[in-house]
Amino acid sequence: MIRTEEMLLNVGPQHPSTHGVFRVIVKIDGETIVEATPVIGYLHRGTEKLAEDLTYTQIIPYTDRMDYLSAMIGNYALVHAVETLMGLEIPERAEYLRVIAMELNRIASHLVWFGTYLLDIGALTPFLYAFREREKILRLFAELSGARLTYSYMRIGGVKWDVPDDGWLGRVRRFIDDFKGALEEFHTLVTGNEIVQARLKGVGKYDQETAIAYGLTGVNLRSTGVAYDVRKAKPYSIYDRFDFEVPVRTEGDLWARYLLRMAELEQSRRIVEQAVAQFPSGGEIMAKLPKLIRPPAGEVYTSVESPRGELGVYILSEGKPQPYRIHFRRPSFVNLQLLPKLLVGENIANMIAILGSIDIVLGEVDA
Amino acid sequence: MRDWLYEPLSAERFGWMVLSILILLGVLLFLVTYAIYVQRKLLGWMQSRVGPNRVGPYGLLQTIADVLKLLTKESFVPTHADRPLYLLAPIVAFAPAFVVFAVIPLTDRIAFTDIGIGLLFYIGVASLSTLGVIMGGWASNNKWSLIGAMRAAAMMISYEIPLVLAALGVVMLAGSINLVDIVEAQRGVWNVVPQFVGFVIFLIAALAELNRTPFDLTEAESELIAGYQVEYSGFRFAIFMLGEYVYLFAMGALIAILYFGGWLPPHPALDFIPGIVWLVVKTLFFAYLPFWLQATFPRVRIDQLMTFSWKVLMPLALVNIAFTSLVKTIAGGVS
Amino acid sequence: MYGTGLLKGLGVTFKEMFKPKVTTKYPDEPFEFPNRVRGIQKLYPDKCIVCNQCAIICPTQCITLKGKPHPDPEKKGKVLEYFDINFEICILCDFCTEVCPTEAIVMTTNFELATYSRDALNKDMQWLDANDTNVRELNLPWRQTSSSS
Amino acid sequence: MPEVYVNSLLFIAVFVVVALGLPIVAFGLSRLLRPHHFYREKGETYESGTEPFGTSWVRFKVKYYMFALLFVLFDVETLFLYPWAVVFDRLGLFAVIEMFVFLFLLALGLLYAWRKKVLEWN
Repeated sequence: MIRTEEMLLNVGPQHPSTHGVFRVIVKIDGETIVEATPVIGYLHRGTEKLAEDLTYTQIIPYTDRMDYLSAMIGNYALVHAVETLMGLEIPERAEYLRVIAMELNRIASHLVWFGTYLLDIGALTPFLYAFREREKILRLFAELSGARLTYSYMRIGGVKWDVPDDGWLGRVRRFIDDFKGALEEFHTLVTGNEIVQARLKGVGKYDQETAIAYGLTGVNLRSTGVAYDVRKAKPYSIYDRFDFEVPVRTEGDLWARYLLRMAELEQSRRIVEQAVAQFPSGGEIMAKLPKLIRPPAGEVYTSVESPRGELGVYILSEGKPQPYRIHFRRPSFVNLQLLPKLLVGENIANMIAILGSIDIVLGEVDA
Repeated sequence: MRDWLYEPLSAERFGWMVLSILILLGVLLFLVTYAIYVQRKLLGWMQSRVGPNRVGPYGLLQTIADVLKLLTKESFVPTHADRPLYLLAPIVAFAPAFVVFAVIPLTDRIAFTDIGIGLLFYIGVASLSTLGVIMGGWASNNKWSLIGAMRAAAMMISYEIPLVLAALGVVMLAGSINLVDIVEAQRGVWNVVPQFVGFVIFLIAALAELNRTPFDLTEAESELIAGYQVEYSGFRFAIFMLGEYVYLFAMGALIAILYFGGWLPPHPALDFIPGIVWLVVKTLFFAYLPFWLQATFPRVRIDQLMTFSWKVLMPLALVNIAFTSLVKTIAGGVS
Repeated sequence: MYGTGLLKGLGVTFKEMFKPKVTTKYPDEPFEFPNRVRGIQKLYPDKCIVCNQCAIICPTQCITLKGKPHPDPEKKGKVLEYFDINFEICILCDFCTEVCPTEAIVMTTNFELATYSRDALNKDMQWLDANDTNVRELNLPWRQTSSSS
Repeated sequence: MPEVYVNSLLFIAVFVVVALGLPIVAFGLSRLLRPHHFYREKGETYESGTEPFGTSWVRFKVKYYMFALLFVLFDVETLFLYPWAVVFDRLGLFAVIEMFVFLFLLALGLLYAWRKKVLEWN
């Protein structure tokens, strides 16, 4: 055999498919990856450390910027932890608003994943279709919370704004109905496409043991056959009132993860549909709270199901307005740990596809 | 003009021919300019967008503005690049794409050359432009472009043969490699009907030769950033692009000639429309077809591409040849 | 059959060509935001009682303000001497307008902040006062819809 | 040689000259129009925004090496088919059968390569 040389190649931080400022140093032999070393931290802002000097309310905008694609869920993860620590009772209307916002946000986040993922494997158009649909959600969010990306919508004890009284729920309803058609269009355009199937099937496989050993959550775990979804496993908010499924597949490859995320779009759609139908006609949107939020001393860990997996928040409180220590279990960061192992032996095209299928958000990885 | 070729050449006729070649170049440059515009418009429309609309009415001057921008853009050679090869590569990539027009007859009367081996000349010269891509990719001394260049070579060796074999079916039907004869042989029925399998193979192979989606592996924006073009800027980059688009039209014209009757109208009743119009219409259709595919398909992987070519297209093309020769032998009553 | 998925996909993109486009004509036509959108703040210097709550709640400490005694010695309280918002670090989180007891600082839906220098992003009292277009109608939602405070 | 070949070759030469001339003229023109501000960092190759390490001129592993060998083989063989394709209906049944033998051998070669797993990427 002819002796060939290995070559070190920087993929990122300035690369179209690393979804932000992520860098992998790969050692390639031909196009085959022999070794991959991820380099993270380009977007590190020290959120956890900063939060120690901020009041609980002030941390909310920081959670927006961790997983910026699902800021609603980031907001909720924080306020949920504080509320659990304080033992607050949340008004029902606020809970419904939160669930509608979170599930719409999950749809928006998965749409970004869908679009960019297809862009990664070379299809240009699904990206724009996905963003066209997402734009409608962002519009709804702008009407609800006043922002398109960094919502800061949740407050400890409730939500900032009530439903806009100009028929916002009706617009959500209409979007949810229209979205069925959009999903069908996506499936016709992409899921049925033989090239997509050829690209995704059997690539980037890992088994259940590996997934559990690496602490993967979310779709990355569910693609190996573990039906673990925080919304079902440890129900929070009012998720126990809705009828939805946790899609699970057993292949553990890119195709399974693709189909699961597509199925989750449909499940989130169903949840919003039910939440809008059950929406209480009146009531408060904020619980009764002292002016200065001062949770009792103690510690709490709560987790929610973010689009990327289990988003956990740990708070150690000393009874002061600021947390003594706050830690976010960021699913993107945890899921990313498997990457070096997955990449070995793949070629460059597969590398991009595998990286995309883990669905990381660099704001969250680097926090 | 074609009959001039059969007589001794006078200086005057030579002048006219050179002039018409220059006109052809001008027309091609115009077509390329607007192909890019059409591409962007089509992609825009297919993606719920409006496409370019800022420069000039309906954005018609967009590409011209882009060319002017590229013309005045700084362009330099990377310090560690192989300078001569780096400078030569865009020329090598562009020149063959234009030279192949020499053998493409525009109608039965208008042709710049009339050589017996037109088709072979086309295939042989056109594949040279891959060489430019490989040269550019290698000379840049950039790892991305190197991978892009290697992919270009891989694609060339997988799709050249299906392309040639598919075209063989047409040659058998016409009994000639001369493109004029091939078109004339389609007076009755266009080749696309008896040679449908060959047409599909040819189309797929042509897309791969053109590096068009779903076979745009050498550029692979999301994987190799821009592949072999990474280090090219300014007008050197523009010439690469120009070559690519001129080749697109050359391939469009070739498909029109081989499978869709070239300048022949779909029905003899439509004979009053000049042949060149038919050829241009058909060429434009096949030149714009890749844009539609580009809007729809993702990219295949290099190993899938090669195995698809060798395991599907190759056997299919061989069967097609065998079948065609059998049918023609039986139908022709060869003793 | 193998290949039908490809053809169906081509059908989707082809049909899309004739559907209405979603592009907005942004610089030519101003982008209309819903009324709740958080844009650049508008300040009513006269209403401000220099309670400093906005500066305290600000998560990024982008507000600096200082009061001076009321020029009219008859009246108690303070008036603003200066009030700056540094839009380099302001994240438009809406907290300052939320805590303001007199609605002296409110949000507008203006959002265009691009400048040629960083220093130009440090906006002072006069500038914030003059920013009086598209002022948000409803600024303190809790107090309107909730009886809790 | 008949006139047509001389003339055709002449015009192909004109085509070649024009095709080479256009980029050269364009480069010259753009050289006059474009700015020249070169400094060392600009001359570095692009590697995702970090300083490149090492050269790219290594002994790159060409995985499709066997494909390339096959390509040379098949390309030459397909060329042999062309003259036959032009005249086979005039040569009679014998030529067709002969070519079938040839095609069969070609297909056999492909099959052999296939079974030998040469047509696998890995």
